[in-house]
Amino acid sequence: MSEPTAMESTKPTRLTKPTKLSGPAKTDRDTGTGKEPGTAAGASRGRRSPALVAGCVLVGLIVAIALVSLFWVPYAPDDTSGGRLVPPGLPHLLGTDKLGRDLLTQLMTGARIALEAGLGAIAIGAALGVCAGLAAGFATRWLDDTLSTLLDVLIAFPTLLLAMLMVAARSASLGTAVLAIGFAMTAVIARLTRILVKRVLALDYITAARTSGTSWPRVITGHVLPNIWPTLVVNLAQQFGLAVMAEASLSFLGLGAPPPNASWGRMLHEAQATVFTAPTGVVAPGVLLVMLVVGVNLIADGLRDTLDPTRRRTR
Amino acid sequence: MISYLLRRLAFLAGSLFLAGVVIFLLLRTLPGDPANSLLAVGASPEQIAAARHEIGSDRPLPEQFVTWLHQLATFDLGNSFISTLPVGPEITSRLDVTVPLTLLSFVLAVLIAVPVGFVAAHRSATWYGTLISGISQLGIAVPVFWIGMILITVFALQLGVLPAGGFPQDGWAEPGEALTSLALPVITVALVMSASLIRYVRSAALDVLGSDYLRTARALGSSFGRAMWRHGLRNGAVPVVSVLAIELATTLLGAVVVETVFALPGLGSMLAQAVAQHDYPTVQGVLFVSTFAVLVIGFLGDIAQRLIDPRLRGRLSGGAR
Amino acid sequence: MNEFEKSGPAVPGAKTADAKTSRTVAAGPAPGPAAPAATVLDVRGLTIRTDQGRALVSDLSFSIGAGSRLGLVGESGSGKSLTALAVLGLLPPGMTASGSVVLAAGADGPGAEVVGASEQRLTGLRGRAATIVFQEPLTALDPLMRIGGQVAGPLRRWRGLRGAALRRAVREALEQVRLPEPDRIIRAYPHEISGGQRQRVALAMALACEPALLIADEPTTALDVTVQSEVLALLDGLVAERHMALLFVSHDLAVVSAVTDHVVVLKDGSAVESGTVDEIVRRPRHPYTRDLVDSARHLESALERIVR
Amino acid sequence: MTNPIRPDSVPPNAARSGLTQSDSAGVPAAVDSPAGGVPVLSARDAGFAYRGSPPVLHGISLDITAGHSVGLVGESGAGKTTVLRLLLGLTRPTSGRILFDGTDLRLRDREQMRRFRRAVQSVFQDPYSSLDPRQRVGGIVSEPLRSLGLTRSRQDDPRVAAALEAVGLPADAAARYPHEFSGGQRQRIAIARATVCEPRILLADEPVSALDVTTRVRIVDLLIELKETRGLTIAMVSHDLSVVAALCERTAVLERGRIVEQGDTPAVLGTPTHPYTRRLITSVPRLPSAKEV
Amino acid sequence: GSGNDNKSTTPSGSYDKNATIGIGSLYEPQNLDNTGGGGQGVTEALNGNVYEGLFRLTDSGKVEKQLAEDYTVSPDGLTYTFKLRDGVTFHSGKKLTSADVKYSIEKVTAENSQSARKSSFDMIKSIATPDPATVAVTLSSKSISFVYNLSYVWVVNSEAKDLKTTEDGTGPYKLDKWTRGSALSLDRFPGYWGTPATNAKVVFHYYKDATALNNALLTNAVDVVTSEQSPDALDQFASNPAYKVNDGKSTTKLLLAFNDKVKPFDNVKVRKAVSSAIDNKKLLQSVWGDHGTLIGSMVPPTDPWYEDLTKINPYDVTLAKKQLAEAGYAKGFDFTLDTPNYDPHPTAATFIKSELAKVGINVKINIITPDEWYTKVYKNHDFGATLQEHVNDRDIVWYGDPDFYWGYDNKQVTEWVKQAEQSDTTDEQTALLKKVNNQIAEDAASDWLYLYPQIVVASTKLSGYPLNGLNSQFYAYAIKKS
Ligand SMILES: Nc1ncnc2c1ncn2[C@@H]1O[C@H](COP(=O)(O)OP(=O)(O)OP(=O)(O)O)[C@@H](O)[C@H]1O
Ligand SMILES: Nc1ncnc2c1ncn2[C@@H]1O[C@H](COP(=O)(O)OP(=O)(O)OP(=O)(O)O)[C@@H](O)[C@H]1O
Ligand SMILES: [Mg+2]
Ligand SMILES: [Mg+2]
Repeated sequence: MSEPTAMESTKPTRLTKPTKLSGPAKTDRDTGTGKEPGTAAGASRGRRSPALVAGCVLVGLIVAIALVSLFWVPYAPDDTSGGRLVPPGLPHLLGTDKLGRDLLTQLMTGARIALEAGLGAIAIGAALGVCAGLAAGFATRWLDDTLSTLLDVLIAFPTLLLAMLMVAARSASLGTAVLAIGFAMTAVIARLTRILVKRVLALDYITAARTSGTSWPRVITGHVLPNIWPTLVVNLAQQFGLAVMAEASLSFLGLGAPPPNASWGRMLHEAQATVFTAPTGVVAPGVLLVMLVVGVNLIADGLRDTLDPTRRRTR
Repeated sequence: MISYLLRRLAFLAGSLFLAGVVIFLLLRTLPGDPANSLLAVGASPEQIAAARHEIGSDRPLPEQFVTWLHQLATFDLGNSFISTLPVGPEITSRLDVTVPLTLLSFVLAVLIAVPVGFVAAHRSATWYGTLISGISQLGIAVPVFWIGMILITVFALQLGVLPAGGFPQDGWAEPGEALTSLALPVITVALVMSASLIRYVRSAALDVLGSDYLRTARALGSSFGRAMWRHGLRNGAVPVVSVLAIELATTLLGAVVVETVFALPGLGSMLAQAVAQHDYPTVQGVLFVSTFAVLVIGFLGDIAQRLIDPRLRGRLSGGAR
Repeated sequence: MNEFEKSGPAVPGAKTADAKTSRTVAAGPAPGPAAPAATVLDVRGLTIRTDQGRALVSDLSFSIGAGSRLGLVGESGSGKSLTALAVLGLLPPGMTASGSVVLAAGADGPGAEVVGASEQRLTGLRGRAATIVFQEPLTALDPLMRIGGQVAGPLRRWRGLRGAALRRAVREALEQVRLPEPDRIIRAYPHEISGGQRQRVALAMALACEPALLIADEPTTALDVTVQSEVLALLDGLVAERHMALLFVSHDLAVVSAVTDHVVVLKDGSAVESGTVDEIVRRPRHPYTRDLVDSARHLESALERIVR
Repeated sequence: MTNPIRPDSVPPNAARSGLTQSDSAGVPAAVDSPAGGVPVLSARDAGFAYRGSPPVLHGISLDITAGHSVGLVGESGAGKTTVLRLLLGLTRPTSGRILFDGTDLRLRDREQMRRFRRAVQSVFQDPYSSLDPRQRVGGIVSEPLRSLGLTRSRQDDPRVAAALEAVGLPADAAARYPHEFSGGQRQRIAIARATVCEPRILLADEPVSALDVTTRVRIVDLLIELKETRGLTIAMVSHDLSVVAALCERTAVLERGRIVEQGDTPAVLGTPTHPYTRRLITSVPRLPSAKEV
Repeated sequence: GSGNDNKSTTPSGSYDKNATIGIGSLYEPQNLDNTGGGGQGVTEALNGNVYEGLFRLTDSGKVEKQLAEDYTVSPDGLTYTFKLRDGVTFHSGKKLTSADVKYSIEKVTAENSQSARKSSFDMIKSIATPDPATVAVTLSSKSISFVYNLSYVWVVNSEAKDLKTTEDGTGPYKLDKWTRGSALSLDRFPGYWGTPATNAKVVFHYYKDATALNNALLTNAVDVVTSEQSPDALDQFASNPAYKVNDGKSTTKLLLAFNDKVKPFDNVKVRKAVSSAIDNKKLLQSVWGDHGTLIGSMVPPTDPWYEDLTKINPYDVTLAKKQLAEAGYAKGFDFTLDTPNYDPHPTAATFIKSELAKVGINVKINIITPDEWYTKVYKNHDFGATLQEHVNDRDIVWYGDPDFYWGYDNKQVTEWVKQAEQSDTTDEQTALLKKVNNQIAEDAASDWLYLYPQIVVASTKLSGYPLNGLNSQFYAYAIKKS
């Protein structure tokens, strides 16, 4: 009994009802050919995506800076001996701010804050969001209707609004900002999780698992989660970028990490007044911020291509 | 459709009430004494007590809630703790800035994003297709305030062609002046918004471009442009519309930053200030009005989606995706 | 065109067998190098490559004369659909065709080369010179547009109809494919009608173009057997009536043999055998064809034993 | 166990029930259970409606007896899949009952469900969506064993290897992922999963419809082989009458949620009484006969 | 009207009598009532412009008669009799009478009054209005500051209905329009009793953000900024001939306030050591560049009892270390600095932290909201040290209150402060308060980090604007635009 090789029949002939195959199931059907019909870009992307590499380089740089700042910074963060608004050069490579603090030092600690904010928010958002999304994904009918519409409404509420409320309650700090951003993110992640869960649950292998006598908890851990995580991870990477931006915006408004911490957003705010006299203060944190966010977005895109080659670049 | 509308409206009302309760409770659980902000450092405890009594923050929660609901029913959003002036009229006057700002940005963003996103999809293999994707990628990563700062520096401070901020005191009584002062903020928001919209439009366009019905239309002799016009546009709109609704709501409420940078007397800056002052009635009022706006936008988005996509009609939840 | 307007209710495809035998006599050109003057489609050395250079279809040649029917058979992934798309110049982006595909542009004018033609030129050919009915009737129709509007598209384009005349033509087109309650269906959206009905709509749209060549890419695989046989019969009748050429693509030899007289068997993108239906079915020469025929017979035999 | 009663042995007319029978009042008895004794799985006057929709099944009565494979035919949307879902215990009928070994199937009764799951396994139509793409084949095939507490191991259980071998897959398949296999091979994996715990009944929803003709023949052969060597009883939904004719001793014809005709396959398909059945039979496309005219 | 005492802005020859003056400010009124929570902004916009008092405080800190034509004090110092100016009408057209004055004073002292000055009128026993042009106020105890305090009392029309969104004062301008969140405009009042305003209209434009305000000035959206809060931006004005940067004297002091009742700050030596360890000059320099002044005590130069006391606790790290050692903290100590979350406090806190690190004191910065500050520090005295700006003039008297939040308790000082208020002459008062001033500096009751500059940046087209803006008032009626 010879079967056609996997290569020959990567596409099924469907003789009956059109079965709309979605996301995760489709995923590996085409890994055989490594291609996505309909998009030339998809076809040209190999297994190691250039986006992923570029993203890793950018993010890696920021992470490296943050790590180095843990052990070494050129000056103490609150060392004000530098003199007011010294232009870039030696000994202050990027110059100083109005208090005479070294800008490079602040940028380096700022990297740490940005990463902490992103990771913290993602951790909170993912923990709450995935649980809520799973719950909604398994809920039926009106409960699901209610939950999903509720999520739709919540999603429309911007992170900043929520953060402002929480800051009003708890006073500005990195923790508050991260908490607020994390909460705001929860709805987005929950909604995505819900959709992914619904999609996976509609697939036959879930029915097969159930008729094999597999219990619901094991269906979740054994089938649902492994099949949704690639898409989820891609999205979390994107959310990470948004979280970093949100923290910067909060700090810009004075609602983020309080002053001794050199958050990039706060640095930008402080440097606003000296756009002309000391432009480094505005340019440097901005560039790093953009690098980090672009970096994680590239990683997200790259991950999508490698983990999930058939999914079109949504968003 | 009618029954859907009714159910959806009922849901709208329910959400609104729920949102009201949540907003109220959220605010009351915040620590910090509103009366504190009323008084300069030299106030006596008696003065504070008197102030509290006047604003009603010394009464039990349920009583305050009922009062609030009662006020809402009569379209009264109460008086500010701080200024003791009614909240409603001020919100209305702030909306004069925020609503045009949001809508204009929104329209501009859509005008930018739809053609650009389409080109990015249609020409995804070419260098400029990639370039567009790259730029939109970058656009998403640039904070609003940075763009705002740069635009101010270039157009207001260097070139001096547009005002750096502010809004005419007489508002829309001088439409020309009002529009000029909104120019930079609108461009700022539109740039940021279109950066992310382009990605949605691009992916919707990619779906359309790869679709069977488009191929069928072309096989039947439609030119590509015609097929896109007749079939592509509407099909591409389905996923984009749901995103648009969210973007619109986000911009409406997320105007704080841009209003700060451009010194606009909008709802966002009003809220920011009220939050800082623990001015509950104001925060409450702004939040409530915002929630209402968000729900209505969502409602309209849903209706729009259902008008476009007959497959969704009759389904209460679930957008395009 | 006159013929189209005159034709009343078409002959139902009940008498398939009769129609076929008569057609076989009027045999079109056999797939081979020499194509007679009335050739509607002439494919020479067609090769389709991905942008990485992998050949999905290689060196395929066949031709179809006016009024004749050719079946393209092969298992899933053998390149049938790509071939059909290449004929219309509708290959997915990134894929390139080489060789030559010539479609008869007018009644007897010189053929038009499809490979390498400009998009504008192709748009002029598609619909009139050749058109296609796809396998998946749900996705082939615009989900957001009423059936009436979709059928009206080609009618307006090809026959220049407007207003009331157009509405009448739409209704007629739907009646032609024997759709029940045409008035309801005109107002319906694709998701509101059944698969068989959708496929009839797709057929009506293709026929509205009055093409010289109709390509049917597995038009019935998504359908129930009962519906399948109805649609096949309909297709058979309508094509005969209009004296169209037909390129019928399917993996199912039995289905192909029901509507065509000549068959090209495709394996891994190249033709392994071609000939009349009878030759292929009764005396398959290539082992692959033999396997195909044997399998079909094997399955049929169980039913044969019972039904006879 | 391995002695299926030849369907031919039952006289055609005696073994048919008509449309009227299932319409009769009261709980219809299992229709002419063949000499096999108690049915393993049966539906008694079962009706079903999806929530918020009108009923899609009406008074379905069907018996699956050991050794008598059943084919369920009918047009798209007739309710075939839904019947199967009821028989699989995935949903409760809105009226009527589902019996397993003569007792009511209670979805909450863990003990009974364990026995039920062990005895009744399933295969689905789409070979692509029915295998978890992120599990190795060994994990997929051993899942019933693990879920039913028959093994802890993911791949090493000898039963997994045996099941894979029985469906004609190489032993090293266990370590690979589904996407490395073709549609036909995937369907074999699905069958291996369904047979690994040696069930008595295999419920299959269009198990070969998605496959090429050549592949289809091989899978049908495999199923016949399993019937004969393992005494497996198959209840199968298919719109392909040839497959039903080849595999099933008995046939039930479903039209718009009602069984309009059921009985031994040769009887039902050979001398159909219901017009729908007749139409079904004449619709099957045939090759021109092998002999030259 | 009352004379123009804005000496430092040179009046240019010709000016536009019908000019509109755009004034940029960060302080928007909450409402238009200064006894009803109008805030700093309402004083800035309306004080002296729309509303007038019996007396007025000039830009240099002098008290002058305004609506009071004359007044007498009884020999016991307890009864003040004011004679009102004739021919004064409110913007509504009503004539000013003594009833309005009585009403206005009572409005400040009313139970629901939110006026910060309320307590300074506690000693009023009764107010009599013997005739429409005479008001007699009887006090229960002597108060040398009474007349000064009256300069804060706006005389309003006793019959006015809504003083929160409209006004009815006697000043040279009447309210044109108040657009909340955006601007407040005033029109010249034609029926003004005194010299009419030198411009037709002033518009206060309100900004939330100093940078936005500066941009407005740079793009000519406003002509003058009342109080520049972003010194970093000053360079761009200083170097631009189209603008003039004016350095005035404010009354706002930035304090490092110790809790003088708790360890280790109950020890004078520790307080002095901390004061000496911080280089106030450098701090001022980094926050304000070349602007602002060091005063070394609580008294700003516009108060009559001002003395330069910066020498008492000079910046001297060795001295600081010595004093610390004497106090028993040779190795330094740790303390938490409660810091309000808005500028310049966090900046100053960072600076202080790095300065004190040099003498071994480890500062933990605790950022808190104004609310928290009010509850934790001001009300509950639950703190070690805090940063706070004190904006009012003549507020040295708080050191005479042992229950005030900083807990400074010196019997002698308390007595002096009390006596000063009871003095018969201002000289007497001044002498006493100077003693107080010296004493608190000797005790380093707090560390007075610096006195804010009052920087008015204006287009060079403008003249006649006030420079010191005492208590945030901004007299606009003498501004001329060429
Ligand atoms: N857009 C595409 N990009 C890359 N490869 C493709 C694309 N479309 C089809 N292919 C490959 O080309 C080969 C031929 O595909 P084609 O669709 O022509 O097969 P087919 O004979 O029509 O099969 P089926 O019976 O399943 O429709 C297959 O191997 C398929 O995987
Ligand atoms: N989840 C569902 N909710 C509501 N209606 C459903 C659902 N699933 C199926 N139906 C309806 O129930 C009827 C029977 O469906 P079922 O899937 O059982 O038919 P089938 O005979 O298996 O068809 P096919 O041959 O196309 O698979 C159909 O009319 C279908 O539209
Ligand atoms: Mg195909
Ligand atoms: Mg089914």
